[in-house]
Amino acid sequence: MTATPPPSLEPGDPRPPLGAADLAALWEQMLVIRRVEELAAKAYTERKILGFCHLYIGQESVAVGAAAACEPRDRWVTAYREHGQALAKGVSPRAVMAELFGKATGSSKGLGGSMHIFDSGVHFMGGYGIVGGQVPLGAGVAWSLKQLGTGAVCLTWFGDGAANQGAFFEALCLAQLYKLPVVFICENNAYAMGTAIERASALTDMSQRGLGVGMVREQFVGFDVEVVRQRVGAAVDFARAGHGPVLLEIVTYRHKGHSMSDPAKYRPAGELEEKKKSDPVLLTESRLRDMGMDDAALEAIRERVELVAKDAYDFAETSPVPDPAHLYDYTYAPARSE
Amino acid sequence: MTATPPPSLEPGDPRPPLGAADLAALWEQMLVIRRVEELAAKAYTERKILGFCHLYIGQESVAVGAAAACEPRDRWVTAYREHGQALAKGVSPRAVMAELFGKATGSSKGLGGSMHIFDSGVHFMGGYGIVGGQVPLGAGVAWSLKQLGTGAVCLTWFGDGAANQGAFFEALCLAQLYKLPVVFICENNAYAMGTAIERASALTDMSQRGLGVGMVREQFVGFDVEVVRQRVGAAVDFARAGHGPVLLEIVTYRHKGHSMSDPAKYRPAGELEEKKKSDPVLLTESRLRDMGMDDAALEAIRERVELVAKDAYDFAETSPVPDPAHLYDYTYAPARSE
Amino acid sequence: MPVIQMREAIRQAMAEEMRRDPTVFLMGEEVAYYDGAYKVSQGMLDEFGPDRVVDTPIAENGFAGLGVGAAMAGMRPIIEFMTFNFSLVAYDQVVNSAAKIYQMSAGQYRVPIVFRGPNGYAENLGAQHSTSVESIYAHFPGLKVVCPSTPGDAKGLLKSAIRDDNPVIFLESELMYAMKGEVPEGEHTIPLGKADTKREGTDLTLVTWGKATHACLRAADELAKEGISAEVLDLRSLRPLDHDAIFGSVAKTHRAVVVHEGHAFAGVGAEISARIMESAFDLLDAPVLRVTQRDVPQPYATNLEKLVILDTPRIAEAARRVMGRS
Amino acid sequence: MPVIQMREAIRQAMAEEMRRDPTVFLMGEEVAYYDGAYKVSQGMLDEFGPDRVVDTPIAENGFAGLGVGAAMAGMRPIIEFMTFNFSLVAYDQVVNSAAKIYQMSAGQYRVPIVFRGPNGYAENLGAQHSTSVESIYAHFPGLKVVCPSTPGDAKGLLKSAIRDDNPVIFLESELMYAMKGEVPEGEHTIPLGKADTKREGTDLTLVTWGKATHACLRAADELAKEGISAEVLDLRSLRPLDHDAIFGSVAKTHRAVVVHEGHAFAGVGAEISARIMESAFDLLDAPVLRVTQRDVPQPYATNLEKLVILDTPRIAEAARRVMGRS
Ligand SMILES: Cc1ncc(C[n+]2csc(CCOP(=O)(O)OP(=O)(O)O)c2C)c(N)n1
Ligand SMILES: Cc1ncc(C[n+]2csc(CCOP(=O)(O)OP(=O)(O)O)c2C)c(N)n1
Ligand SMILES: [Mg+2]
Ligand SMILES: [Mg+2]
Repeated sequence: MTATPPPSLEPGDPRPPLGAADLAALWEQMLVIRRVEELAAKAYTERKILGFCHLYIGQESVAVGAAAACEPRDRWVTAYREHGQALAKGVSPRAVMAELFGKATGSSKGLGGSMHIFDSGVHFMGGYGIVGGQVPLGAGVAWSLKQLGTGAVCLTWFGDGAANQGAFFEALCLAQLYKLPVVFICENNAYAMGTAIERASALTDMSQRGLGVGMVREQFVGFDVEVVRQRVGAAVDFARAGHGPVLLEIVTYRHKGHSMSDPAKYRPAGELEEKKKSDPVLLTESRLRDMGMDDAALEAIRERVELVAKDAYDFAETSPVPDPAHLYDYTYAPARSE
Repeated sequence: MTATPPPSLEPGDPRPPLGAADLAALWEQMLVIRRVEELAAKAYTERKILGFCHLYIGQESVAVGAAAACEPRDRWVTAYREHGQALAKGVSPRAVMAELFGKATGSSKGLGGSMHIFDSGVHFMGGYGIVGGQVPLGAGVAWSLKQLGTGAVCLTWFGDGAANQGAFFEALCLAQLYKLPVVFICENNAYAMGTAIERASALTDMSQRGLGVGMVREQFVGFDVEVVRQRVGAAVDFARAGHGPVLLEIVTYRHKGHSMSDPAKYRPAGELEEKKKSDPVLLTESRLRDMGMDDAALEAIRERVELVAKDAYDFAETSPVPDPAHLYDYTYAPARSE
Repeated sequence: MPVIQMREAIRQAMAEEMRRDPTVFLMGEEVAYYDGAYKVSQGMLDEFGPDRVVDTPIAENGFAGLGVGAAMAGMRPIIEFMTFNFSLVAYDQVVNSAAKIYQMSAGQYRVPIVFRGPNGYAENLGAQHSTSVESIYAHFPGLKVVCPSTPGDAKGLLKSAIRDDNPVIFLESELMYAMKGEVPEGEHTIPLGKADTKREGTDLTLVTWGKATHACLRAADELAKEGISAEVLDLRSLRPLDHDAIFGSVAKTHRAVVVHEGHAFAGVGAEISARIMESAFDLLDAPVLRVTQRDVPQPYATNLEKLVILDTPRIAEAARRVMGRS
Repeated sequence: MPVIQMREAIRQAMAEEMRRDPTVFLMGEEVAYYDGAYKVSQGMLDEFGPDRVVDTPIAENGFAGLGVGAAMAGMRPIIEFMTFNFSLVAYDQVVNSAAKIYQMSAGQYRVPIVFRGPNGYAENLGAQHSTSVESIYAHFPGLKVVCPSTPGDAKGLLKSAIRDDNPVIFLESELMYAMKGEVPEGEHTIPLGKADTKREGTDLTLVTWGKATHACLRAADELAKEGISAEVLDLRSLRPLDHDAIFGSVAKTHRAVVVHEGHAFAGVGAEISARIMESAFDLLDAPVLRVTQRDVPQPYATNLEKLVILDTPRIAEAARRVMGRS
């Protein structure tokens, strides 16, 4: 690591382009996220899911494109709007939905809920609820990945709102100083709760926060899952090569309110409709059509997705609640030998 | 404030240049700081001053030049290495020294000590001991100055080490968003305790932190008190004009260890000697000679300074310790009417 | 007297003080354009404008510190934490700046600031959104800590807090914002540091504050059916603590249970228990017991959460124990 | 047995564990090139290199969180706070990340991390550098809190803390780094959660921890001259708390004084007092009293500071009071 790292990411696509089947697989993943969340929204209105529930609908291309750019050994750390990332990283729809239902079969056995999905099996290292608080964790994960010589990279996710937090800034400082293999992904979905990004920050390209610490950075629009795969790919390659961290800002948009209880009245009239024109699911669908996929093929995928989502819902619904006998088991880890 | 603020500070000197008498006055202020601190160092070794004691020697041009650029109504908020700022802002040498001695006549009645000098009479709003913690306070002072229509500016001081703190970053974000009349001054004295700036930060021009939030910024070398007066003057004018905050990084060097207990072994051999060639006191002295001041005139000033410093020391030494009867008086402010 | 919601009472207190004193302003996340995450500040932006009802970025340590600086420089900020869970990132500014500046400056700078927002658990929010913070703030001299249980108290205490020249931590509750109660119109202040007997009783004292007051009142109803007369003492302020009221009640009843949300370990309940022992030991007919949240991070699932939080049966049970009835 | 300084004992514990387990590393401000602000880590950089003895920028919240993430991903960080005063800016990462991740992940991720450094006041450091933090950490389930009083205990407890799979807050003291004591060479562990009777006695129990243990021992000497036999129970761990040891001692002596640095209000001392009342009320011959720092921010001037901090006469005086001798 004595050579000076390149001052910016390689332009273009570092990976061979996707064929139709590959792209269809990404489309299917996006659809799974969307349908699982739509069912979650339904369950929420039925009071089967409680507490806070932040939907990812509209942003699916970001998580799915990023996952396509990563390897299974890569770690992800993220915030509370993480159903999409969890599913993209490989957490099963059943485990996600059961967690939302607060069931013993959930990814966190019903202890975590929507905001705290964890699955060590696929290196999904958590959803977190303190805005920005997860960003130093991601740097720390990357610290160990580097020291342990794993060759893995940590993707650390957060929102545009989180880019005003001291924890975020300190994590950037540390990651850049120690040249950690971490890709910071700021999903700029235009709002932090009801606050439009322009009202929260003088500078609204959050990737420029990287300039202040000398970090390689890039901003791009992320409705196209292929673009996300390319640019996250470039960033992940950079970090994996030992050049140090990268800060990406990916412009996206959330179609729903901040959480299930937010009617999102702060949106200017017409904005949502306008943004829906770049709905990532539709965008990729039309790309697939352009590539020659026909209605039947698309419909087959849709049906498969429907089954998966429905199965997750049924699984969650019929699973048992956590056994109170274990209430005290998760405060302290017992010694390994025990 | 609808007009876009200028993208950078006016170059050059916004004020009429200083005549010899004016410059001699600044030299005298620098000398006062140096001599007061030298006596403080002596008192420290005699255990008349206790706790932490961080000397400013070598950095005098920064505080004095900044003070020369400010108006009396301007507020200053700073860290624990603040004897120099306190004296430059107008806190009396007696009150400073008595505070160091922990005497009832000190600027904080002996409650604060070296790190917590306050003098509301000259708007010196405190030395603070949590690195970076004072930076949001400075933004807040500026908030009130703006809302109350005072026309005053807040200078908020901190070190190069503090520029890694989340509190600092959040203060920048807020100040820039609200266009507050605050000038952030990062004194880069090459070290944070024993850590050279290159070992603490990937990017060592801390003014560039401003790029990450869209703030007007500038770095310059501050051994020359006239340069400091000019550039801080430009920044203060900018903030006072309502254009918003400015982040300055002023390169300087401390001649002593971090605190009285630090032998500063971490310095590369010869560095201190090299840096002493830009000792601000000597630099200005030779400028004064160039301007025609003779030995006698300089000596007269030196003698006056000596008296002032010695007087402060004697005053501190002979002042009474705080009266224990008031121990509980400073935990809560009583109601105004009481 | 008008009957209004807790959120309206809090809003009334803020709005009245802002009309009365142009240096008072409200700052926090979503307080302005969004009308408050819990609609506490609804309509205030319209009345007072964006310089006095101020939305912030998500930078709690920054804007808490900004508030302290603003207070030093002549204004009287009300800083809203969307919830007090998020005050943990601002902990340094509250403890090291707000609480200590008056002392460090030997009285030259006052810090008239209120930090307010909902405290403690709401429902199904999991471990990071269910923290009760009273003990971590009340621990420190220099801070005042207030926690109202009714809309009327909330208004009266908040007006006093805003007028106080010291930093005040004002603890509300998401689950109580819709609670209704009588609230005097216009001027109505309650001094900080005065407890209120919410129910008189003779057999034992339930010492409590905030939302737990209502669980205590329900427990007292239940106990009454069993012939146990419980006094419910709502402390309202935790710092300063109304020592005399606690002592007075225990001197009458000779038995006490301290009831609060949040964790027991080194909580304010422990303080009260220790103080009763220190000053009223000889008056006690039974040990003072505590009823609090269980000692685990808050779980999300409803069935577990219900086991963790305070409930009326546990309070009644503790009361029976100090009465020797179980 | 070798007699060494407290700082050496702590260093020994760290170095031995780092030799034993390559995933253990030390990170903090000035721990490497500067050899530690208080020379605790002297020489460790030379032995272990800059990847395992790591200097940080001044970004406590960042590197505390970095440590937690590193712990989740398979290493065992020791995070040094130069002093625990500065941990207040990292409070969120300790309380909301370190303490809760094991629970939020339902046991999938362990957080084997030690946060260590000096706690409490030293001398003439003023209000912002004199905070005792035990109660604000021990309040929260998920954290363990340890505070040794001797070099031997420090080594044994720190080795256990490093091997523990949970976050441990390890509280040292600037004023004790030079204190000498016997320290076993090599393997020497003391289980967390076990108190130690530092002096046996029959008339009353002084319950204490950390530096205050020595003030208690001095007070016990003084009391002995007056015919009062004081037992000094050094808790060593505050969480888990050795309830049995406290109960056992009080069952013997029937009287107790809790003595600690830091503030009384909702302190760990209040917890102990409340617990003694809850479980040993009938055994008590006198109320449990507390002796702590006075309830004011720490003043700089020596004469005031001396009035504020714990001292032996105040301990002895409280002991006499519970003995009915004053
Ligand atoms: C420290 C902290 N402050 C405030 C909140 C409340 N809160 C939850 S989400 C949110 C908005 C975050 O916006 P952004 O980072 O853009 O993420 P998005 O929700 O848009 O995905 C806020 C203010 C919190 N959870 N943590
Ligand atoms: C939050 C916090 N962390 C650590 C410290 C200990 N500390 C005191 S001064 C200092 C170095 C600060 O360096 P810099 O900001 O460059 O200021 P300088 O001392 O050079 O003026 C450190 C680490 C502290 N006081 N506060
Ligand atoms: Mg957002
Ligand atoms: Mg420095």
